[in-house]
Amino acid sequence: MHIAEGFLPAGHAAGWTIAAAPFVVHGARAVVREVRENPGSTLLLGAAGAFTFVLSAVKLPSVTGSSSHPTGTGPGAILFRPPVMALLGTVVLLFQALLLAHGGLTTLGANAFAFAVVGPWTGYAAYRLTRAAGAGLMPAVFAGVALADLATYVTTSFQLALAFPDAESGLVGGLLKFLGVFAVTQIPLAIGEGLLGVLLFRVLTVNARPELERLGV
Amino acid sequence: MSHRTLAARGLVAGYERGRPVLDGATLTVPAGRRLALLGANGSGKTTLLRCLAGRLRPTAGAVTVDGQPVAYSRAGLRTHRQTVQLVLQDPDDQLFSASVAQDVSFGPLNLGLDEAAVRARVAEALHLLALDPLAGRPTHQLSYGERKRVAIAGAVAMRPCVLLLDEPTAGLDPSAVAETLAALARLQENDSTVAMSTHDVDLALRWADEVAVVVDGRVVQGAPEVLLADGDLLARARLDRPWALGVGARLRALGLLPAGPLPRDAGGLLAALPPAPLVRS
Amino acid sequence: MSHRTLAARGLVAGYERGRPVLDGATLTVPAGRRLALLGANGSGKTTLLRCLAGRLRPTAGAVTVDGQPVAYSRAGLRTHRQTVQLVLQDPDDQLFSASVAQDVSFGPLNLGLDEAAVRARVAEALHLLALDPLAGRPTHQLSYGERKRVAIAGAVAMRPCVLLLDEPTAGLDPSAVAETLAALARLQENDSTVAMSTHDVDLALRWADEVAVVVDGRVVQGAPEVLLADGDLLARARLDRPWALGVGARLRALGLLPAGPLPRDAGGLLAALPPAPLVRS
Amino acid sequence: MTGLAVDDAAWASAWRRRAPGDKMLLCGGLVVTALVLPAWPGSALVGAVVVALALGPARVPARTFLRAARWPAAFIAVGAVTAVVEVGGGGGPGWAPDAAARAGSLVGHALAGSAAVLLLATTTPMSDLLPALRRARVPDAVVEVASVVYRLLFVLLGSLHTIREAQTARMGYSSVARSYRSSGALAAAVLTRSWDRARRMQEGLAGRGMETGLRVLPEVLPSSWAFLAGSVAGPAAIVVASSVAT
Repeated sequence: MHIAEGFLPAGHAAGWTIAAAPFVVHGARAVVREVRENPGSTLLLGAAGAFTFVLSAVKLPSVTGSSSHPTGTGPGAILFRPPVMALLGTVVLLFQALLLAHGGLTTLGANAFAFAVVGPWTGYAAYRLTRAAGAGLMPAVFAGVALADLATYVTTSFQLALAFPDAESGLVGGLLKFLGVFAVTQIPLAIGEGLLGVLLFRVLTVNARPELERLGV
Repeated sequence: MSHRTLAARGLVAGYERGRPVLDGATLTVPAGRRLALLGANGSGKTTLLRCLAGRLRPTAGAVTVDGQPVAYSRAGLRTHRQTVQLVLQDPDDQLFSASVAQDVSFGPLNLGLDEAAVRARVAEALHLLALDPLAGRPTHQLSYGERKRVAIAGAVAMRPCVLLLDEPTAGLDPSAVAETLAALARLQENDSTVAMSTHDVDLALRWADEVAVVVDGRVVQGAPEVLLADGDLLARARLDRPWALGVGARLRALGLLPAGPLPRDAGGLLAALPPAPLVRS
Repeated sequence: MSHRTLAARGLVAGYERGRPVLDGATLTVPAGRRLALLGANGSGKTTLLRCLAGRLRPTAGAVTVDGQPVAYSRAGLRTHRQTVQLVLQDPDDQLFSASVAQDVSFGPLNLGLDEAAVRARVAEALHLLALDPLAGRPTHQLSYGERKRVAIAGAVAMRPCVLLLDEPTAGLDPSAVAETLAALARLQENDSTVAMSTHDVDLALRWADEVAVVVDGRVVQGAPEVLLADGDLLARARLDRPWALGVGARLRALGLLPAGPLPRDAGGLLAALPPAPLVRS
Repeated sequence: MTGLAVDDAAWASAWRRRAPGDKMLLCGGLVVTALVLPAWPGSALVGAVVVALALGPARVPARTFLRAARWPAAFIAVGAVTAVVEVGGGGGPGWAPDAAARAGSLVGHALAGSAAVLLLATTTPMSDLLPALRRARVPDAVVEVASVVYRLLFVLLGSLHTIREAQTARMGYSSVARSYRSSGALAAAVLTRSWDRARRMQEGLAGRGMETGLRVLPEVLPSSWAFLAGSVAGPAAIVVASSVAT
């Protein structure tokens, strides 16, 4: 769930935009550098962004019968690294806001912080740590993708709790409420997205080994 | 698996800028006969095939198999998909596994068959499409024509009663067209009814038992030599007249062709014409 | 912009499983004449076109323009790309921009032209391809045939002396083929030499001034009515004989066609045949 | 069609030929007005004006507008209820004392703001908005990557739909386990297609002289003084009306 336009108070919307900005600017610098060294990478980066958008349109099969969509940023974080994903994720969020009415423009900063910064960094960290702990590629991909999804929604819950603390119990109560609604329900979906990530990488290791090697996976 | 009659009655489907692509389309794919579905690009051939295959639910009208309307429930669609398979034009959007045999095994595995049965189906499908030597090859190393045949094999492995093909010969060179047509003939003998869409009127004339022309959202169905000689219909459908009918009619008027149906291709015409006089040396 | 002669001498290029796809290919695209490059899928037509366009550097042999070999330096390639443009088969490999006019403007902008000049080139290219009404439309809403013509317009806006097209008619219906051929005729009049690859021998016969058949890594070039009647060559190249040549030869032997070159299509054949006798009522 | 309804509406909108800057000013003004004014009557007025503009002069199909609004509406409903439920204190969850007023305010601001963004989205194609980023000093490389995303999006969505349809026809989604396997293969197929596409496009564009960037000539969409005046006057009138009413 993306935070809808107008849902956050103006101060919060501005604050999260400022918080996300350095990461997105850092990502933009990385992209500019990459494109300057190799002009053709504009197309590869565009393809990566389009893939992230399209991946979030894949229906995640769920055991309960209902279905939901993946965040799509976990595999991207592993394949293209978090700095690039900070930028691509923000571009994708802008597209989702304007092509699908998911999210908004004043809330773009808040959504970018959750989806394009915290999600990819957490996922990538989980992926690296799991690998460093000696696990194989697949467990690491599972951890990375599932945690990227979960961290995104924990962050969204935190953002909402900060904006709407509980009348009685304040921030902690608010956090519990929003976690209960937006993050706990997300746990099965995070596991689902992790599984999808594993299945995706399993096919890639067979079909696209040279690309994976080039990307250093 | 046995030949079945697939039909559509009064289909309305596929809105585009407020107007339905199909607007009362009625046609029959008669059991065991070869039907060619003709129409210009954008005429609605693909929409019609997707309706027939149960992939697109028409907003009005019905699709029937041996007279029974398709039920758009989970179970009904499941049954329909085992009866009717559709292969779309672009093989790259239908192949998603690493190797040929793996891709072909996708459908049978999903049917819950055991391993031996799956292997048998894969072998059968590859054999019918003359793809046996390619079984272990990665799909992305194949030529376009080979990939098209692998996509067909994937549908054939489901053992459909009716196999629908969208432009199976588009983009293929003559030898690949010949291979594909030979494979379709084997499928027909193997009790799958085969229908294909095409905008190649010459191919339709020489291949089909019946043709169905999609024009203005509706379908006109009949014998190839009749419909494909109907200049008015062809003009409305933005199609050409097959050369063999035009040339054949003139040669018949000139008294050069025997009575009976006109030849449908160059081979037939040359066989029907009087032999060339011996050259005096 | 003016007609130029593009040629290749002894090209070796495009290794596939250890063997070169082209192995001593020599051909000439004569200034101002229509050349059809014929060959089965996988014969090396596309590799040859990519060499001619300077996209692929041959491991041996040379590509020349009016006798001058192409220099594979940055500047040399820049010059060559202004002279020779190639349009590949799949339009989605070339259209990267959201709207038609924007996409066509890409090439001229890269030439460093000012805005007014770019707009003039875009308008000219769209006009030559009869795409004016689509200028403001989004690329992703166009039909396949329209996208193919936009891809050609993108190359035409570079004002190439030689325009190479890989299978420009593949997958198009008869009316779209006619529109594309009409556009190519306008380009030819507008002083671009046009060559296309195809495996449609009937099209090659009726369109081309010369044909070049790619077979076994080499090229055989000559007059359409000669090469396309050479059964041995066609068999090696896995191509069919155009029906018009087979049928025409028989009709000539039967004394039904006047002297001179054989008709190249159904219209020509019907015009050359004696009129049908009047039916007695 | 593989198109996205909002995008189709934008290309077909009666405001398609209006300058993107004009529309951004109007919609931006409406978003800010919706946020800063009290929900009643400020946001309500904004909402009414947006819907009237979209369905009236901009001629956005009502069905497209309403269907697109369902997504933000669902989030807003769930979010607003969660925000005004009280979990502290004894006796389990209950409504906060001023729940109705707070929820109303939240829903009003968010729905009006979302509608104003949707007005921009359904009247202005992405490709008209991206050049504005360039003027906002976003680096060219980033704008170009975004424009490639926009183009490839539709190509890849087309592949996604066709592959999923082919998988469905071959029973690829007949159980949860099969659905997962099919979805993984689907994602991988789309990713490898995107790489192939990018590689082939690179060659195609190099052939058209690509050296440093993907510059194209944007359309000339002249600004209208009347529209600009309306864009300033409209939100101003809402501010005045709202302050008179309260």
